[in-house]
Amino acid sequence: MKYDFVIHVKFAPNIFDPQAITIEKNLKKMSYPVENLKAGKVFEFSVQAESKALAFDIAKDVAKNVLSNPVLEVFEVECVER
Amino acid sequence: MKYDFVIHVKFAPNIFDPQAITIEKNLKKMSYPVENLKAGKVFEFSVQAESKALAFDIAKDVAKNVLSNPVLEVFEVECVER
Amino acid sequence: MRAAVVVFPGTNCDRETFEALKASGLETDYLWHNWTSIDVYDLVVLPGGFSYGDYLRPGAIARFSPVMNSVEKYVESGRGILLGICNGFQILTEAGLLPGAFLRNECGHFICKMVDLEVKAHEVFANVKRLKLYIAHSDGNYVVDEKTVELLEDEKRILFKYAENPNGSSHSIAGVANENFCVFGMMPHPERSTMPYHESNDGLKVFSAMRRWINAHTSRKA
Amino acid sequence: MHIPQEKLEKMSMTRDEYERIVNLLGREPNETELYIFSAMWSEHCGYKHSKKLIKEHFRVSDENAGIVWLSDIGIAFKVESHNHPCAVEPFQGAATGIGGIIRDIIAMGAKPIALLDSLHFEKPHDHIYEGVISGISVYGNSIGVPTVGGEVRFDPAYSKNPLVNVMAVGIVGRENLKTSKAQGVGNSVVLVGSKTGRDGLHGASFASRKIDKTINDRPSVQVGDPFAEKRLIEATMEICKLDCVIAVQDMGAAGILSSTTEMASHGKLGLDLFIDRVPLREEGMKPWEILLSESQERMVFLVKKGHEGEIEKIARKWELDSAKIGETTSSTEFRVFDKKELMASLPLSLVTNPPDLSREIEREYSTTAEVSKWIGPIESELLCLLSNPTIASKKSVYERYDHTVGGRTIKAPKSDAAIIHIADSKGIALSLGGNGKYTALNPREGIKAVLFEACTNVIASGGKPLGITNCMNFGNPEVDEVAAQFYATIKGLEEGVKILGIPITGGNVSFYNESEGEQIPPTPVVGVVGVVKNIYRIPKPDFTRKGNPIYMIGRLKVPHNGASMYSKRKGFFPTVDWKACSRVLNTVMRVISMELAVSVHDVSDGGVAVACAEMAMGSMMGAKISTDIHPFEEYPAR
Repeated sequence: MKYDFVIHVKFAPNIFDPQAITIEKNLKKMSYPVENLKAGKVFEFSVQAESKALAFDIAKDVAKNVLSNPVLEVFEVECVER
Repeated sequence: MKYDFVIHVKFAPNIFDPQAITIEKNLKKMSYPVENLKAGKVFEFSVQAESKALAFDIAKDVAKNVLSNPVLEVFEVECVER
Repeated sequence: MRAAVVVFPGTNCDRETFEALKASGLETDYLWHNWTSIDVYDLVVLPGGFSYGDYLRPGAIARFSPVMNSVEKYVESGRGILLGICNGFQILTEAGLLPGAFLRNECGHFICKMVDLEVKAHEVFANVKRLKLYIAHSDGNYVVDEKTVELLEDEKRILFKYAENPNGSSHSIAGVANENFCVFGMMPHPERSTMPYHESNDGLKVFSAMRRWINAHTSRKA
Repeated sequence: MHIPQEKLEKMSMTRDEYERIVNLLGREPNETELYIFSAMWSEHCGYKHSKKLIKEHFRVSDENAGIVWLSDIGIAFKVESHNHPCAVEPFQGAATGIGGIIRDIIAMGAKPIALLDSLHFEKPHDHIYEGVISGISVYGNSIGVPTVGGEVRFDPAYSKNPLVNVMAVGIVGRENLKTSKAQGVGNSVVLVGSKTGRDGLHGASFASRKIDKTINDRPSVQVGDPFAEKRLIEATMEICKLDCVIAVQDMGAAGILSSTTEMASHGKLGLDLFIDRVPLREEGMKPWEILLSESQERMVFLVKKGHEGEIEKIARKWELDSAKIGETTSSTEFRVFDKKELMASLPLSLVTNPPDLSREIEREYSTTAEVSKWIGPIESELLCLLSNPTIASKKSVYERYDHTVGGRTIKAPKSDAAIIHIADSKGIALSLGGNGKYTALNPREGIKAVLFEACTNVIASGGKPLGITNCMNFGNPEVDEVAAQFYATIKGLEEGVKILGIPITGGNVSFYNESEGEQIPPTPVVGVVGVVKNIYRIPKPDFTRKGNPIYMIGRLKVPHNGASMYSKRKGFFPTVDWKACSRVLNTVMRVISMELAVSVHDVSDGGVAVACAEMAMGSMMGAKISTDIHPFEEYPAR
């Protein structure tokens, strides 16, 4: 069976993200009233597995070991109904 | 009033994303049963505006003019209840 | 004949671009990115580098710099020639002054090496067939839809093609011009091949072609 | 002394260091003062195990970087290590390593024009290798300083402790040269750069866990912003041209604390700091966090009283934060204020002079003079050596570095030393390298071989060595064997420098490269800057034309080198006549200056067979070598 997943990867709260700060500063300069902008990544993929639980474990593994850097980032795994 | 927004920026369907292809290839090499992986960006920010509608327009403007490149990318704007 | 090298926060190749323009006989000034009057110049160059750290997308923030308003007016009025090199080319596509956009190189990382270019726009580059220039970029994968490629081919607006495609660009395109040939964009760095101690001097051919084109352009407009 | 042992350990301070502080102060230090000593008396900032030894054996200035002169143009250069951060987070560790060494160069008022890096990994393409290479690539390329040379070596000994040494080179006119020595009482200490956050602090484990539940336990890693560094480089160049700037200092380990106290103590002045004026990025930061924070891309300038506005104007142009955070005083005290409240008051000399722990442990390392012969087929051994990742081409690495930005690069990574244009027909030659196998087998002779190798690379490319810098990568200095290795290396380097007659202008030491009690091999890395009188008359690195004869200069019949790449058996280091080697190098320089040689290449890893193979492959031109010299033996100055 195929299960679809969405993985959100963000910087951990106390980690400095120069890109987000630079984007926010320049949006303000263009007079957009924007505040505490955060930038992150999102990955979508499908997993081939017997059960949803098994697929979920695989997705979590992928997110933890490959798609995110545990020293700097946190991630969320979401199973999307087909 | 402050309104929180989440902007998803993804490659348009016809665009061939080399990074996603490479990530998927490596995952398969590590024998993860993963298919059609897509990679995208997500931005979170709050907008200062009188009404939710006005804030939504501002967020859409930011997403359209700055956070995404129309030649390559499509975007979705989502207002997050506080 | 006067040239300007625009400097954004994060621009890196301004010094050697300035030296290359001077070596090609052009009186050159540096232009800080919030400068607005550029009509005194016959050639305006957006040099290579990492404007605004390449954050968000290469060129995505620089395109909103104050100088870009006067650059757009400069192009509309046909006052002179605008040349975007590497990051400069990316800024021009983000600003919609040139077609297409840039993705991460197919190999997934930065490439810095000498490449062979086949010259396609013979009108602009007279009798030059091939050029050896350095490329140095991580997002040089030029993407443009097929319809636009046909248009570019028909109107001979493709400046160069890579002999061997180093980054996955569609149709190996390495440089393009706009409709009336007063805006040029190229990913390779001509300014790194102009001095006697450089590996190649083909960069001088690019800058001298620009000079000839300015003369042809202004006389055609007059 | 009722301080709990557990707290001392958290401060990585020994009990007798604590007692020494209490005796000299005449009282117990308060919380902020304790953090100040824990940072300033750490090995990382205080160099407790090396400072005295280095000062005794070398005349080294306290400036931010060493300098050699080409008539009126100064070449500032230095090498630094960022080994431990790279073991934690390879990408950011390498990136911030580049940022730090670049700031040492601009602190001299010099414009950075080249970077080199010496990397030691376990094997190619593991996650540390990929992280470090992309960190150097992203940060170095983004600030527009070309990475033009260095080396990548592989050995299982570096699996848990990768070595990432980065060398930066800059040019400065005599009139723009800056010092880190404070002068004049009442002058303003002005910070310029990014805002300050909790980067590099050890999270809760450093603070007392009970009170600070909020700070999560993850050590906040130093994150680099190359875009801010590029603006800081440009801003510093402009600021250094102002007459009101008296001294400049880079902010590295223990950020505001170490940079300001070093600046003041170099000038024998007192210092008052007002940490409430530091531009902050995070709320609720404690005084000790502001003092010790290792947020990146920040510099400190000592400015004539009343001229702070000129600095702030330039900082604004480059969209950088700036603030007056302190001033020099005529006392000998170092005082820290948080608004009006006095948080710390200590004798400055006590803060900047931690106890000396260097140990002079003698140990003999023998050598062998027995000449070695090669019997057996050459092809298989040669192919095996050429496929060894330490020898194999590093094209896949250096093509990820922008090695031509700035337009000054003449000969980049492919040649023995990088050649960079300075002015008219003058250039400089740069090399950086180490050899852990040599220095592990014999620290005293091995460091001389590393020094000669770096100089030979410069000479082979057409340069004349002018100045030397080094980075000492060693294990835990409290272990006798490591202390002995360090002492032997210091003496060996001193002897080598004397024989060559080339000055050492600076250096760096990285200790505690160990994991679970296992020490890395002693791995000193040496950087050399040489002058190239005429950049149009230098030899090529590869073959150029058919029919050219191939000569070898240097000792032909050499003893077996137990640390050679081909050597399977554990032997000794060869007995080397270093004076003769020095004469060989002078001869090679004369041959090159008389333009008798079209191309020159030094014989290093893998011996003469590999050297010839490299020249052949570089030019895709074959060569016939007939000799009874040992094809794979490694010996200095050949």
